[in-house]
Amino acid sequence: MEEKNLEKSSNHLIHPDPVLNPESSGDSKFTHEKFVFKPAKIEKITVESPKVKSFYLKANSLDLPLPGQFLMVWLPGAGEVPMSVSDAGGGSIRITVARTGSTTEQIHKLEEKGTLFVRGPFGSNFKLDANSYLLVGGGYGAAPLIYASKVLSRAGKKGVYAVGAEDSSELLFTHEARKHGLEVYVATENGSLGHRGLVTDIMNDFLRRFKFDSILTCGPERMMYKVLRQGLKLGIPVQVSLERYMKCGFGICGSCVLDPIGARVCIDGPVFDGKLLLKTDFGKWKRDPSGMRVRV
Amino acid sequence: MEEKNLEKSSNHLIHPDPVLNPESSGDSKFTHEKFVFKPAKIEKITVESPKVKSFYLKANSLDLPLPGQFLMVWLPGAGEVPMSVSDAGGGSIRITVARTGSTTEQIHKLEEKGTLFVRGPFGSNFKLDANSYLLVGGGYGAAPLIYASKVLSRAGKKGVYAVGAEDSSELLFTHEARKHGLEVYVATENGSLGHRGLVTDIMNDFLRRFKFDSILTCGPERMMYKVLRQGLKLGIPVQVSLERYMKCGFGICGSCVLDPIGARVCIDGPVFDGKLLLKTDFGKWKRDPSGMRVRV
Amino acid sequence: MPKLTVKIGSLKFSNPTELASGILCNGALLRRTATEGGAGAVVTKSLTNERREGYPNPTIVGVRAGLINAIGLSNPGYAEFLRHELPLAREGKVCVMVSVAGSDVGEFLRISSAAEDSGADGVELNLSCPHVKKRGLEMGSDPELVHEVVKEVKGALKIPVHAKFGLTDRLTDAALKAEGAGADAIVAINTIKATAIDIHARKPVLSNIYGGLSGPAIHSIAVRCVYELYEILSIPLIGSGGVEDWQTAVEFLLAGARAVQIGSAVAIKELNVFNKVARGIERYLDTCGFKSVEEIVGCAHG
Amino acid sequence: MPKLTVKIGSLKFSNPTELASGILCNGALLRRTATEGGAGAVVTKSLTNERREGYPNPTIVGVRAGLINAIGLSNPGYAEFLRHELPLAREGKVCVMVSVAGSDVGEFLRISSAAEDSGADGVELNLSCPHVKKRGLEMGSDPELVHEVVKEVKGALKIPVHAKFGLTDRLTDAALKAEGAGADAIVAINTIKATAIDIHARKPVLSNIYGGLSGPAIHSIAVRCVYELYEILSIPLIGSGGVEDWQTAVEFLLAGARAVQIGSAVAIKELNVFNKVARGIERYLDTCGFKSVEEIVGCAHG
Ligand SMILES: Cc1cc2nc3c(=O)[nH]c(=O)nc-3n(C[C@H](O)[C@H](O)[C@H](O)COP(=O)(O)OP(=O)(O)OC[C@H]3O[C@@H](n4cnc5c(N)ncnc54)[C@H](O)[C@@H]3O)c2cc1C
Ligand SMILES: Cc1cc2nc3c(=O)[nH]c(=O)nc-3n(C[C@H](O)[C@H](O)[C@H](O)COP(=O)(O)OP(=O)(O)OC[C@H]3O[C@@H](n4cnc5c(N)ncnc54)[C@H](O)[C@@H]3O)c2cc1C
Ligand SMILES: Cc1cc2nc3c(=O)[nH]c(=O)nc-3n(C[C@H](O)[C@H](O)[C@H](O)COP(=O)(O)O)c2cc1C
Ligand SMILES: Cc1cc2nc3c(=O)[nH]c(=O)nc-3n(C[C@H](O)[C@H](O)[C@H](O)COP(=O)(O)O)c2cc1C
Ligand code: FES
Ligand code: FES
Repeated sequence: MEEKNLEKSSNHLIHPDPVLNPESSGDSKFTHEKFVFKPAKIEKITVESPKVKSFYLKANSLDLPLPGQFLMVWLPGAGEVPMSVSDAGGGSIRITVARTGSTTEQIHKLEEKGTLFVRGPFGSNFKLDANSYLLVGGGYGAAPLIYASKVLSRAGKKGVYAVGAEDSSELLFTHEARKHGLEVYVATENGSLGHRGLVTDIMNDFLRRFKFDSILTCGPERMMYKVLRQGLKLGIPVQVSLERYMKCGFGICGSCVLDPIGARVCIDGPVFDGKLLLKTDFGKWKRDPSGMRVRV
Repeated sequence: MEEKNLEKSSNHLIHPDPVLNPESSGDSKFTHEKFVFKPAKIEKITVESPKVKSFYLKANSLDLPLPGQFLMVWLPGAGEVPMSVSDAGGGSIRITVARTGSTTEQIHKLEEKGTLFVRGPFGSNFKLDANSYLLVGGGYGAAPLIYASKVLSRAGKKGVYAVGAEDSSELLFTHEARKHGLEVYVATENGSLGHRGLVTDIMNDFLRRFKFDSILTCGPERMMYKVLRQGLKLGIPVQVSLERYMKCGFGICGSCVLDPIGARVCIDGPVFDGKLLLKTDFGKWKRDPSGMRVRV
Repeated sequence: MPKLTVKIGSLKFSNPTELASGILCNGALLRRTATEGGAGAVVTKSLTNERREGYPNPTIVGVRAGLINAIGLSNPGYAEFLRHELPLAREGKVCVMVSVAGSDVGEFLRISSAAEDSGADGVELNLSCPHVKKRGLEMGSDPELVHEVVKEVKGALKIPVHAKFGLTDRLTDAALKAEGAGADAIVAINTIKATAIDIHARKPVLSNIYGGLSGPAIHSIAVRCVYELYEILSIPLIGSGGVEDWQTAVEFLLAGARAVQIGSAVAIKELNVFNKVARGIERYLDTCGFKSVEEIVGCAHG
Repeated sequence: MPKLTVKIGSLKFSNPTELASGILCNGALLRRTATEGGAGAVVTKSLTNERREGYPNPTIVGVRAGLINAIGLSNPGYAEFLRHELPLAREGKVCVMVSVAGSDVGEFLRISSAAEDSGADGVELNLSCPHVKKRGLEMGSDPELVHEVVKEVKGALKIPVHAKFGLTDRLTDAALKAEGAGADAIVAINTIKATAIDIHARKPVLSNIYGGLSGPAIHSIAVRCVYELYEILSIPLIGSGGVEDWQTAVEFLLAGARAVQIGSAVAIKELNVFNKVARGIERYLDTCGFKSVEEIVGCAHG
């Protein structure tokens, strides 16, 4: 893929349906309205693991997010952070939040009927037009994958859902993936469930046993790097959902840049075609809030 | 009519068709865009009289004006003045300009292919739902009436077109009125054609000979005052198109106020129900550009 | 239902919406804005000693999310206005503030006193017209001059005195000076100096070239000014700039305004925009469990 | 076809569109803005001596016809930026201006000199950030300080020096001083200080409360500034504020700008907005019978 054509080619990843995604054509992607926060009542909270909670948000005034897209989520007084959509439909959007620091800790303290402030959905989405899928998740990276698995299963497609975590209590959405008709494989670092070790260890296993047309992955960058390598070795296209520090979330500030091609993870991504990523610092360098390059 | 309900009642005069007149309901009348001038190429100029020329403007981007509505017409360097629409359709709008001072003199100097800058259409329009009409015009007041006569004739309605002027050379649109199937009567002050005297002199004549459901009038205010009196005496509703000094043309500045009811000629008018006008300074007082009350 | 009346010093506005100065500039329309439009208070056109025709047309033009006007303070002179228009305006039965645009202390004083004698509920000193020389921003951006004008007028009047400022570097200084000199309220902000050029005519649209930008475009700048002033002043604030609906009004209240002026929205909405905004504020207060407008004034701070 | 290149002093922009400072703030994106977006020149994020993280999120929010940002001049420090980002930016093969936000003359001088040494085509002195203390508007509204900064930097550099101003009462004075001190061009204007309050959260949205308003909302104010500056200056002007399409760009050119910056529109349009604007200007010139951009610069005057 020519770097010159990035703008166009990244649009491939955006849902071409103009009803679902009016930004996909024409020269106005957004209006200023889109960058205003909307209050979203928390309808339900589910505890997914000791560190992870899901929040079901009433968000009728937002566009329907596609699997892979994210919201910018603001809790007044606590900060604003990007969060993938882990399910959506019926006027409700689910986000799945791992407690990793100050902002997410405050979010975890919220109760049902509380309010979060959101804008979006932003970013590119998983292309779901192949037939058989391997979904490889690590940690809260399971969030966008489980939404993708729902859409896949509704379209009658088959897949394998492989997740890893430290401990079995932290494995996310295995139940829901089964409900969606996917085969589920797990790996835990402490061996409390499934394979003892990393989810990437068992990947070659499935890759030998099943025939996949497409791999989707989301999780720690080093994990995804391995998934990408293994997938491409077998000639299977891999879609990778990346994470970067985001100030704006809609393509203006540049803080989420993917070097050296200058892709913006918030708008050209977060879902990228894996081949493109091989030409980048993916897996090696990212940037801190000042824009300083730091090791992944 | 209660003055309290002026806003609502004046809407009666606005065309109720939401397609033709999207402003007629809801709470946004206009967007800021509507107050931006649009260039309008002069497609054709016709000389209507020694002092009056008509300009056919290519104005595809404007809403279709209704009879009685006006444009604000700007000639850079020369000023901006309100002008009634004297015909409209097929992407073209005609205005008919009397040379009365500095701005209109500059407009008269323009040639075909020249450009005027216009915004609008603004204001209320003639209600055309009666059956038989008397149109009484004086001077360039004929402009909105001749547009009304076209719409009336297309609707198969009958009418009389009565105009007055100093000299026969200044009688406007008599030919066009006949083409529209109206009976035409004229009065000239110097007796060069038709009745010698004022058009209001011969009004009683028609009023006796024909049965009118509705009278429309536009011209010098003193003339319209007489028309209104005579019409109402016979119980015929009269619609009067008023003229006032206008700074904005869209209802914000207040310079076109009709005292003491506080109607704005630019937006509640220029076409008013005659009965309402009897409760006002109509025919007696108007305001100069400073807002000072001056005799009509 | 929550209480919509607000007190601006000794004045009571029947709801927090006030017609901004220069809009609908005569007595009959001021009355109508109150009775039919639902304004909680009205401000007159800014008055001067002498009759002014203002600038020739075009005097007002639309831009993205705003209007630019250079009406040029047209008015029939204060004496004529106070005689013929003020009585009509007062029939609206809401507070009528007379706006004064002097070019020196004497002119402010003369017109303000005359306004009081004619029955005005208060005066609003226009220290901020951005497109008229000597009557405008130069004044509001000179804190010493502000102090002098407000002090003199306050000294001579019994009715409340509001000082209206535009956007200047020294807004907070000037407002502090106005407060120190006894101003009863601060109105912020007037229009911001701007120019529109027609790309087909290749000329400025307004005959005066420069005018004042109003409407939604300036709203967040005005909210900022009110927010800043609320941090340092104790007298009531009135927000002006870009109120078109109850949401933009509530934003001003949360920033610290006790009332909001509505100007440009009169061109965009029906005259009952005042009513609509007031009803919207009422619903908002009700939904959020507040009992009066006053409870949310300045709520966004600290 | 009409000529789109413009000369800003000794610099040649391949078309009159320039990426505004702080947008797409690193080397790879600057390059991409040139190669893929079609910008005729680019300006880097404003650099400071030390690495700055900027303010915590939210740092940017949408409002009617605009954005308010309080990014807080985040940058990895000038040395790091010049080493890693500038070379990438230069691959774009258009002029790269390095923006400098010093807090005193020394800091301006150090960073500007380093920028020259690292191959910048010019520097843009940011005398106008409205939401960062000591690096902002206070500076641009102090004509004497402006004079000193520009003079020192000019004295030390061979590459052109542009001075970027915000909206201040003393804009014309300050710009005259900058010209007097040898500035090669004036950029007007930076964002205008503003605040957005969320009426549901009842809190300011930005963590810093105050930010800078950009986008169409400020366009007519920026056009006014350029128009005013064109009347008194002889050096080239670059318009900044609310350019989203060729029409708004042409308005700036007619007002007196030789080039326009595009910032916020990058959030609204595709990256090729630069290309679109340039092509639109070209069509406009062609239709009106002009042979170059330069022919219409300042055309709306006189
Ligand atoms: C596209 C995308 C999708 C994501 N999806 C999810 C998800 O579904 N579930 C989930 O749990 N996490 C997700 N994340 C990661 C999540 O945004 C961070 O874990 C979170 O911001 C950490 O905030 P904190 O304050 O709790 O932690 P800390 O690491 O303590 O953060 C410190 C400060 O940095 C800010 N910050 C940290 N990371 C980011 C960032 N990437 N962008 C902007 N600000 C940041 C925080 O607000 C805080 O102010 C996603 C990130 C991206 C980029
Ligand atoms: C609703 C309406 C419809 C009209 N329709 C027509 C029409 O169809 N044909 C026609 O010839 N005339 C019409 N007029 C009258 C026309 O606007 C004036 O005759 C014209 O403005 C005179 O301008 P002038 O400079 O030529 O004359 P002058 O009388 O010398 O005008 C002097 C100055 O006043 C300004 N001016 C004068 N009258 C007005 C006004 N009413 N509003 C704003 N500015 C004004 C002029 O621009 C000029 O700057 C209409 C007026 C109104 C209010
Ligand atoms: C047409 C017009 C005329 C105005 N005249 C005056 C005036 O005479 N005195 C004054 O203090 N402000 C005047 N203003 C400013 C308004 O009172 C108000 O402060 C400003 O328009 C911002 O509010 P808005 O955005 O609601 O219009 C005028 C504004 C407009 C649009
Ligand atoms: C997110 C953002 C960051 C900015 N950062 C800077 C900066 O670092 N230095 C600077 O001089 N201007 C900065 N600006 C101002 C822009 O360069 C530009 O002058 C302003 O946004 C007006 O142009 P626009 O309306 O096209 O955005 C920033 C603007 C935005 C929106
Ligand atoms: S987060 Fe600002 S460009 Fe991506
Ligand atoms: S002309 Fe301004 S209100 Fe009618």
